[in-house]
Amino acid sequence: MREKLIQYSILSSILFLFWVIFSGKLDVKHLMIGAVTALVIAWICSSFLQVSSVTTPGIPVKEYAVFNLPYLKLFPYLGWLLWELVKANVDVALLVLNPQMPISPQIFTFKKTMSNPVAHMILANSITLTPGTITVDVQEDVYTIHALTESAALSLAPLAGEGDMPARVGRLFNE
Amino acid sequence: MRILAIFFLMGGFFFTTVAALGVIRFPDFYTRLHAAGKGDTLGIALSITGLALYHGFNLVSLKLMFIVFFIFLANPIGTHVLSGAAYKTGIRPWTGKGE
Amino acid sequence: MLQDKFFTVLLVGLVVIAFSMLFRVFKGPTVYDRLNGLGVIGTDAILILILWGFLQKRVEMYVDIALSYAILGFISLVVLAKFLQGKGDADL
Amino acid sequence: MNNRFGTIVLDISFRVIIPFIMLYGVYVLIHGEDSPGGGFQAGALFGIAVVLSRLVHGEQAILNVSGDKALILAGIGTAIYGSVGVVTLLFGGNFLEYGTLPLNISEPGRHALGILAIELGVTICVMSTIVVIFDALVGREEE
Repeated sequence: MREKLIQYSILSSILFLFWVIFSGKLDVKHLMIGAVTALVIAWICSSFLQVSSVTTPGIPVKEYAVFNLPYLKLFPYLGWLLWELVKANVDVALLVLNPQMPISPQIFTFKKTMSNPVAHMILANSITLTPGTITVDVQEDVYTIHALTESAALSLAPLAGEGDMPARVGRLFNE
Repeated sequence: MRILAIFFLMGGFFFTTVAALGVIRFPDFYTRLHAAGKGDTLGIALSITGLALYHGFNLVSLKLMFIVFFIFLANPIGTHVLSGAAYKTGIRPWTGKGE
Repeated sequence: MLQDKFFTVLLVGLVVIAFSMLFRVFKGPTVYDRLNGLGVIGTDAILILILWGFLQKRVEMYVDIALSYAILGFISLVVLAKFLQGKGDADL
Repeated sequence: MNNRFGTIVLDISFRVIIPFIMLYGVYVLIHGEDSPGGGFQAGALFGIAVVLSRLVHGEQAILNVSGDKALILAGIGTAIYGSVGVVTLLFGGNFLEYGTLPLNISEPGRHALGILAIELGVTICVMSTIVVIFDALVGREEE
């Protein structure tokens, strides 16, 4: 119960912050409307903000709150991701501008065991944004990836161990 | 500040052009998706960041940054949904080994 | 004004890019290619709207339009892709 | 909540996005006088939010507008719109002449309130129309 109340207040304060940014009017009337709206929307949405964990055999199902993120650790990760995105774009640009177009597309799968669904969402989006790989499908914790080149595939899922990005997301969520 | 903004805008325009070129040039659906998903995200995000820098710090540039954030969240999801739908429909990827 | 000229050049370039995407939309070959081209046009349109706002000196209005457009375009792309998924006739 | 809509990525990201779409819809509705859009855009955003929350949360969604309820709501929206116009007619103005609204506030206040009521009507109407269209599409799918 206390957990739910914390989640509710986190969500409604984020929503209120966005209201202030968007409205830009700081008089009492608009702030009041914003506060009431944020509280009502947080109440409407609270019913679907709890998600159950990705099932792995042998581990009991847990409930996770969607907005319960490691906010402080997220910023360094986002900075790293931006830099990776720039590198990915330079790679793709070089491939596009190269007349021979040296690509060798392939589809492969790899597995990353994490129980928090939000972590899976962040990992899948990061994969789509970075060098030459897009997430085609995620079933429980098996990722189907389409890679543009051989080296892109190897950097995400090397033959031994695990790639840099899954490891980083895992550390982000302590899993 | 202006110079940085113009640099960002030029970079964004370059990546958007490359994305469009890639969408036209690449041989099959999935590879085109690579160009669209990455080039467009970075191109548009860079351009809007440049415009926000150009505008200076106020509520409008905060809104512009929120649009950038939304694009970063939405574009990969769109790419993922498109590729997943195509994969489940049964479109096989081009592997370059002759057909 | 110099920056107005710069913005105009960018705007024209973006419109040309968006129109070149129509090539992919018309040519296909699969329905997902068409959707992909439409998605790229939608993303470019966000920037076109904001640049137009800068040229008209009414950014605060055009930012709102652009954000609405972004949300609507994204959702319609996702729903269309979901709707078409698994239908056998991919060569529409 | 074990049955997910689509893949896990779609499911979670929709859960994250829906509150913000709703908030943005309210913002567009309230600030209709001095920024663009107003009723129609807000209605489209709300319609999307309702459809998405039904997709990820099924029948238990609190904002579960569907089927006949949506049709009734569309009627209510149009009724709000029309009744504001009729009230202004009854008090001796033209159709939708907000200045004649029988309220004890200043002229611009009456104007703002009248426009807000009209836009609320349009919002409800557009929202429920989108939900009805979605239902029709899904229904055609299931046949």
